[in-house]
Amino acid sequence: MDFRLSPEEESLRVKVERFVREELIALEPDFERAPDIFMGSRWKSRAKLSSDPEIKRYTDLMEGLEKKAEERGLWYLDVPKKHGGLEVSNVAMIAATEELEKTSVPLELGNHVSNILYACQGEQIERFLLPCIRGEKTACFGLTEPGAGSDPSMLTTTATPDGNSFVLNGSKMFPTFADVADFVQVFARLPGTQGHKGMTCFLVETGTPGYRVTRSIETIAGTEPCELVFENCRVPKEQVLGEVGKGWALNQSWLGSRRFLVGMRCHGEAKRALYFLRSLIKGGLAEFDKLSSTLGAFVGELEALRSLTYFSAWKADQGLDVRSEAASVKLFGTELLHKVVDFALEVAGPSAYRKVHQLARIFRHSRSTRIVEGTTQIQHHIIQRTLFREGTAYLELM
Amino acid sequence: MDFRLSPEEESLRVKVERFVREELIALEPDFERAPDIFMGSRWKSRAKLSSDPEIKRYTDLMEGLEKKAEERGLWYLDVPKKHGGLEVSNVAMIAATEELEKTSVPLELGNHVSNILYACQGEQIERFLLPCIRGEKTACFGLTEPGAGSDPSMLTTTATPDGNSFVLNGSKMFPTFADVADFVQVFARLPGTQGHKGMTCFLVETGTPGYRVTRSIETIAGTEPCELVFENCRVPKEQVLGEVGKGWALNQSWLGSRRFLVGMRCHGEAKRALYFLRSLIKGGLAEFDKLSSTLGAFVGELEALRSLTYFSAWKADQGLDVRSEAASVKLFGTELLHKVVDFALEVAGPSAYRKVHQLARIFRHSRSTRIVEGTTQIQHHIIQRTLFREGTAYLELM
Amino acid sequence: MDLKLSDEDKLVQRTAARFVERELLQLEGSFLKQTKPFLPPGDPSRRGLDAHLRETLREKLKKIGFWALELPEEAGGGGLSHTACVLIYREFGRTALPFEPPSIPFVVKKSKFVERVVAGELSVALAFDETHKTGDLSEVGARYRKQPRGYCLNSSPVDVLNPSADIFILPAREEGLDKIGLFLLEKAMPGLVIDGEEDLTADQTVARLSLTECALDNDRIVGNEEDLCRLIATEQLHLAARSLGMGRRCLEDSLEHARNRVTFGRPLSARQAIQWMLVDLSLKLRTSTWLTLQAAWQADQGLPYFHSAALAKKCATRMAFDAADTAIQIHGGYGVCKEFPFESFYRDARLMRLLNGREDEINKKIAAQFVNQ
Amino acid sequence: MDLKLSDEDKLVQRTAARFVERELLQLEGSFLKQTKPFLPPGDPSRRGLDAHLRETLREKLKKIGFWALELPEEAGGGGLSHTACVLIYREFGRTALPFEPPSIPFVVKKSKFVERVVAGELSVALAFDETHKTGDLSEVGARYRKQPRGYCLNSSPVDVLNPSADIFILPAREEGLDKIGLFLLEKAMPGLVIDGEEDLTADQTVARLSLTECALDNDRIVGNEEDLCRLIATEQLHLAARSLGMGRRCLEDSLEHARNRVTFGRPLSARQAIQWMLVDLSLKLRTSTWLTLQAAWQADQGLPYFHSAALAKKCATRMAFDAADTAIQIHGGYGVCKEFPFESFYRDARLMRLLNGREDEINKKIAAQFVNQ
Repeated sequence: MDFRLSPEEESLRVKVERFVREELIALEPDFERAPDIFMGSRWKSRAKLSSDPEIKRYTDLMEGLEKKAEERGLWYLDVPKKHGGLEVSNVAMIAATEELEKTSVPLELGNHVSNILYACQGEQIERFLLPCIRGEKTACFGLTEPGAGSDPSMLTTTATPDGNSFVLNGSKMFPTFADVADFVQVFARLPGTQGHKGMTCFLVETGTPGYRVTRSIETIAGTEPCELVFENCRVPKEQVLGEVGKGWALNQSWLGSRRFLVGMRCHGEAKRALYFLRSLIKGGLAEFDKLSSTLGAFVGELEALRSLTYFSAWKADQGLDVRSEAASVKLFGTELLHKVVDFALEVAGPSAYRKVHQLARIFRHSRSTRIVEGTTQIQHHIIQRTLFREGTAYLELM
Repeated sequence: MDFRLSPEEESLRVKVERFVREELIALEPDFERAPDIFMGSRWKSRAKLSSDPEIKRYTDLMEGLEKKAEERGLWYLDVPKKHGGLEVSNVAMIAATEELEKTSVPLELGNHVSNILYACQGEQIERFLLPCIRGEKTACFGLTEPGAGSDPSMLTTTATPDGNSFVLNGSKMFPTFADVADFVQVFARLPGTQGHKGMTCFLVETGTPGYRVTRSIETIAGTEPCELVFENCRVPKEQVLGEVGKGWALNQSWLGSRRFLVGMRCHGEAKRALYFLRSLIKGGLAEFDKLSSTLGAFVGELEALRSLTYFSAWKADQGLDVRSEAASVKLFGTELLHKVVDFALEVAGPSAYRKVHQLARIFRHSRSTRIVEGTTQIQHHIIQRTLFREGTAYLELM
Repeated sequence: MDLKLSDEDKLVQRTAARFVERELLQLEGSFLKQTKPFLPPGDPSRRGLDAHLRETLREKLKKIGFWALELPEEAGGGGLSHTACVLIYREFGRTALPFEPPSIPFVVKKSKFVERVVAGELSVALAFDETHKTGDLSEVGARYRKQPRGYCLNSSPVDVLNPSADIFILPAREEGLDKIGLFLLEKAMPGLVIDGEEDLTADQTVARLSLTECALDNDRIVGNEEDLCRLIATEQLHLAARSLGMGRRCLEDSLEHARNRVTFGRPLSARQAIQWMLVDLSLKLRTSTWLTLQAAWQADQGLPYFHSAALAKKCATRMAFDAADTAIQIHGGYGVCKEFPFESFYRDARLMRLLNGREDEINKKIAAQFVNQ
Repeated sequence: MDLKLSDEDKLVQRTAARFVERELLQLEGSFLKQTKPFLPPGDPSRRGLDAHLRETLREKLKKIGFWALELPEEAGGGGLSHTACVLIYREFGRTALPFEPPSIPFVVKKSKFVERVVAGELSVALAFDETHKTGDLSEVGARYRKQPRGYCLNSSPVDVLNPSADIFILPAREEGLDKIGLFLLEKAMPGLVIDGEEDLTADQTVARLSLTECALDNDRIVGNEEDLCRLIATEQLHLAARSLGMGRRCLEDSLEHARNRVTFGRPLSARQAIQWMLVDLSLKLRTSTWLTLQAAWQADQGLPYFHSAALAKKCATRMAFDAADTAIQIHGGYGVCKEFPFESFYRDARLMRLLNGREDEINKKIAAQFVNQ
């Protein structure tokens, strides 16, 4: 057994560490008052459209950082080699993220590529995948429908074959940033199918006749999900992602190595909340003796989250089924972050509840993480399924 | 609104308070090393049979106390007036129990009469009910069966009508003290019935041919449930409690006013655990500052439990349906006690884990309270049923 | 023991409930609804009630006599008991529309401003930053000294949660002594500065109030230590009551949603994970309700109630927060949207937990009482 | 990173698993089964393994080389790594039969008793009462002073959990100084008194050991402060490892029971309330496993591991307690019966949580490291 990073993983980690130290830490005061939109992964699409000079300043800063990261060879980490990337391991992505999370400057390395988009084939690669990898295009993800949750049998958007095309009808709820995306990955069902059979994923560009984004919706977290409508939207069969009728399996698969980042991000945000308390303690504004018991309990829990995240990433690197592990990381990480930030606010008091305060930001953001990309309840459900199917065997050491 | 006890309730409370002060407190050191069997309600039946001089000493003490309580008019509190009792209100029973729980001497006022035995009619009253009220006989309760829980449809013990009798066949699990009881209240189903239809309750005396107690089983809590077997056990129809085929409704009803005592007993045990911590603090063996936050949280929770218990008892006194309230009190009380004793042990350390230590006793006892008389899960289920049936209306003020 | 409401209290409660249903819940939907289909970049802006609408509602409130609830009738107030106030605020807590009868600190009745306050011309806020942490007096930081014909006050900046108020009530300690006085400050007075107004995460602002050699007439001292404690306890009951309303609303709407929403072929209400969350909530709602009513009743009876009020506040605000959290979770993606009231309750309840005594401080007070009793 | 077990470790684990399954789990049922159909009045008596059986099992253990695991091979021990020991104790933790390879403190190798200890003629116990509270050295209360040809020890009574041992290892502080020494005490030596033996709630006893002007030869000092810390960390890993076994057993049996037990027409496994409990347990089991293995690996690598071992112990013993609690709850009425292993795990785990550092103390240590790092 060896808990050390491999030499390549370690060298990546060191690179990111240096980048954070040399480029990001100094910008922390600048980002203190940055709007929530700069948290999380997809600030670029929306913020870039703004003419607000304040927002412009941040996007300029971020773009400068991106360029620097790219120059240091830190940009295409998780992109497959065949598309010109480094294709680093899951463990390496986690290690890089751990370093990155040591600063509150919300930079993420690499452009956002949806976890299913690597299924692009033929000319889809040049048209959809590579522009996303290069950051020239952004996509949104249309699965959930109004009034429905994670249940595939509730999917009512239809895709009716008509010659070499499909005609899409239906509406979608909650795709984030659909209002500024270049295309949508939308799931629809073939006529007469039920359950997850017949589900098909289409790539539909913004501006396609019959496809409209009707509105974007305000949330607690500064994420802005949208509502989409498809009315007799004709999509050529070349824009089917993966295979016709195999959309559910595609959605269940996860291509690429970003699956466990949520664990490390929660770990990072929670750590930063606790660092804030540490600064209060060191500044004489909070008593160590009063806090130490709870503080220590949370630091220990975060250590456990970190272990679980690394272990899960490692297991994924072995090519094993990690659906239960991914659910465990999501469940444990988001719930723990919620508790940590609650504690931190309780200690820091109303002044940390100012809208621009980092604790308040984490507070708002963490509430949505327990819902988006699968609620806590769904994660429980996924884990119990494996648990009852495989018993304790799947928990065994290898 | 008036949160005060009525004059009669208050006068009972004062009587019990005086009794505790004058008779029980002085005996606390004596009872420190008393076996677990002296906790809870039915020590009498089993302990009385012992020839162990140590146990004899305790039974003598307890019997002396019973006599004194009876002399003070504190014995037949919850017995209906028509059977010579005081028939005090639910609230009065709670108030009396609250006083009684202020001492660790485990005396309970009144003999144990099962919550359904007041359904006795005709000559059953003289044969079964009154001897229990007077403490001359004890009964046990046979509902659950081996391998089955609280689900009535799993009941397989049969009662086959034969002339003026029924013939019982089957076995029962977990009736406490069946090995020393004078009779059992046993539930069986009529042939060809399903679910809760056809369930009938019988009163069967120990020694009846075909009825055997096969063993008593050791548990963590010092309670000793038994296993019973009925083999062609013939029971005359005069020994049906309530009506033939109406056993389930009988089991669901609760006759008498002891329904909420579990709330006040958990309150009392938990308070005593915290008083022990207080003694450590006052003796300089534990630091107030370290404990105060958790200690205060538990004291507050206990106040909430107390409110809930009184409110529920009051609602029962209004003649309203209190199944959900009873479940709430059981759920909240037993789970809270579990947490309090865990905290107390954590503070007091291994020396409080000595078998005879009061915290260790409460620890062992509290584990079983979350299972017996309906698990925590069943209580949740009962509450959700009411909640979804009646909505928030049943939580409204009156 | 009689836990039924008196006929009078019942009338008050029904009147409040009717007002909330007819006037406020009716408006809630359109208040929460986003005005533009697409959002501008940047953070969501602070939401507030339209000034005209607020005025209309205030007039309606006055008409039904829900005005200056706690002030005695001779001062032009409602002369309502603590219990009645709890019942009223509990109803107003059910809506995310930020409107309720203004809470006028009883010490105002001793001042010459009372008439204008009761008329609604002047608004009053508590500058209680220091007591928010502990819910008691240990953190009072402002200092006063007597001087000919009045007092002189100094205070380093304290946070005020309602910086637009016209009058502030501030506790201060006598220099070199332990005595506490409550002072009534007019916003415009020399030496008083309010600055640094910022948005909170709840839809309200906070600003810093500081005093430098601020001279006050004799009549501006409106209370002593006991009055301060009563004001804190009254605030605690107020927060607890509002929390009860939030909790009930969240539970109600969650039950409804769970009944109607079908996934994987069964309604949410058939799933134990959902049932259990709601059962736990119902239990907390129930215990918080009784703790709050009991504290209000003790106050009305002239019994000691400061500890009970603190406990009720702690339990009820926590319950409201958990209720909002549960409602958000059960509503899923909709739960975090600003068109539903739950995220608003969630943000409000988190702040309410921090005001007038944080959990830890209240626990310590209760523990101290337990150990010393 | 390579989280697979080495072939050697895998062999050790499989050997231990086989021994536990074939020799111990086979016997568990009859060990737990009550001997008389009806119980005598009074408390249940303490359960222990039959002496003859224990001897037989010990001989079998020696045959497969699971003896004096941690001692180096040259001292007649197994020379096993911390990781290997964790893997072994983890397997033995799966049964409620109170038997596992005796843990011999490594400091014994420095003493002249080592051969008789390795031969199983003498048993060794730690008299670590003072360190149980904090898992560190702050509470060491015994005092020693140098004297011609040796040491003189005094100690007020400390609790020992294995009073029948022949040799005790006791930490003591030098009078007037802060230096700590570890002393090896023979039970029969003058000045050493063991009394007040009493049953614990777990199936073992506790007694008080006290020392009055107890004179020791020079060779009875077997370690220093660093050794004491290593002993504590080793004990913590031992407790953590046993906990992992308990947790796995509880989870396994609960899954099995939930699959088979049908109520109200559906198996327990179909109920979310049951599923959720087991999911939470599986998560805790997993994180405890990795924290424990990581600490053991750090120890084997010569890296600092005291903090990791303390954290692993805290998490794993708590997990084992929760696991037993869950197993009891899922087994219902049977869960609290002594014929099932869960109530035994429950009582043991509660004690284990209290040994070698209580939760609160370990939390404080972790917090101090966090704040000062």
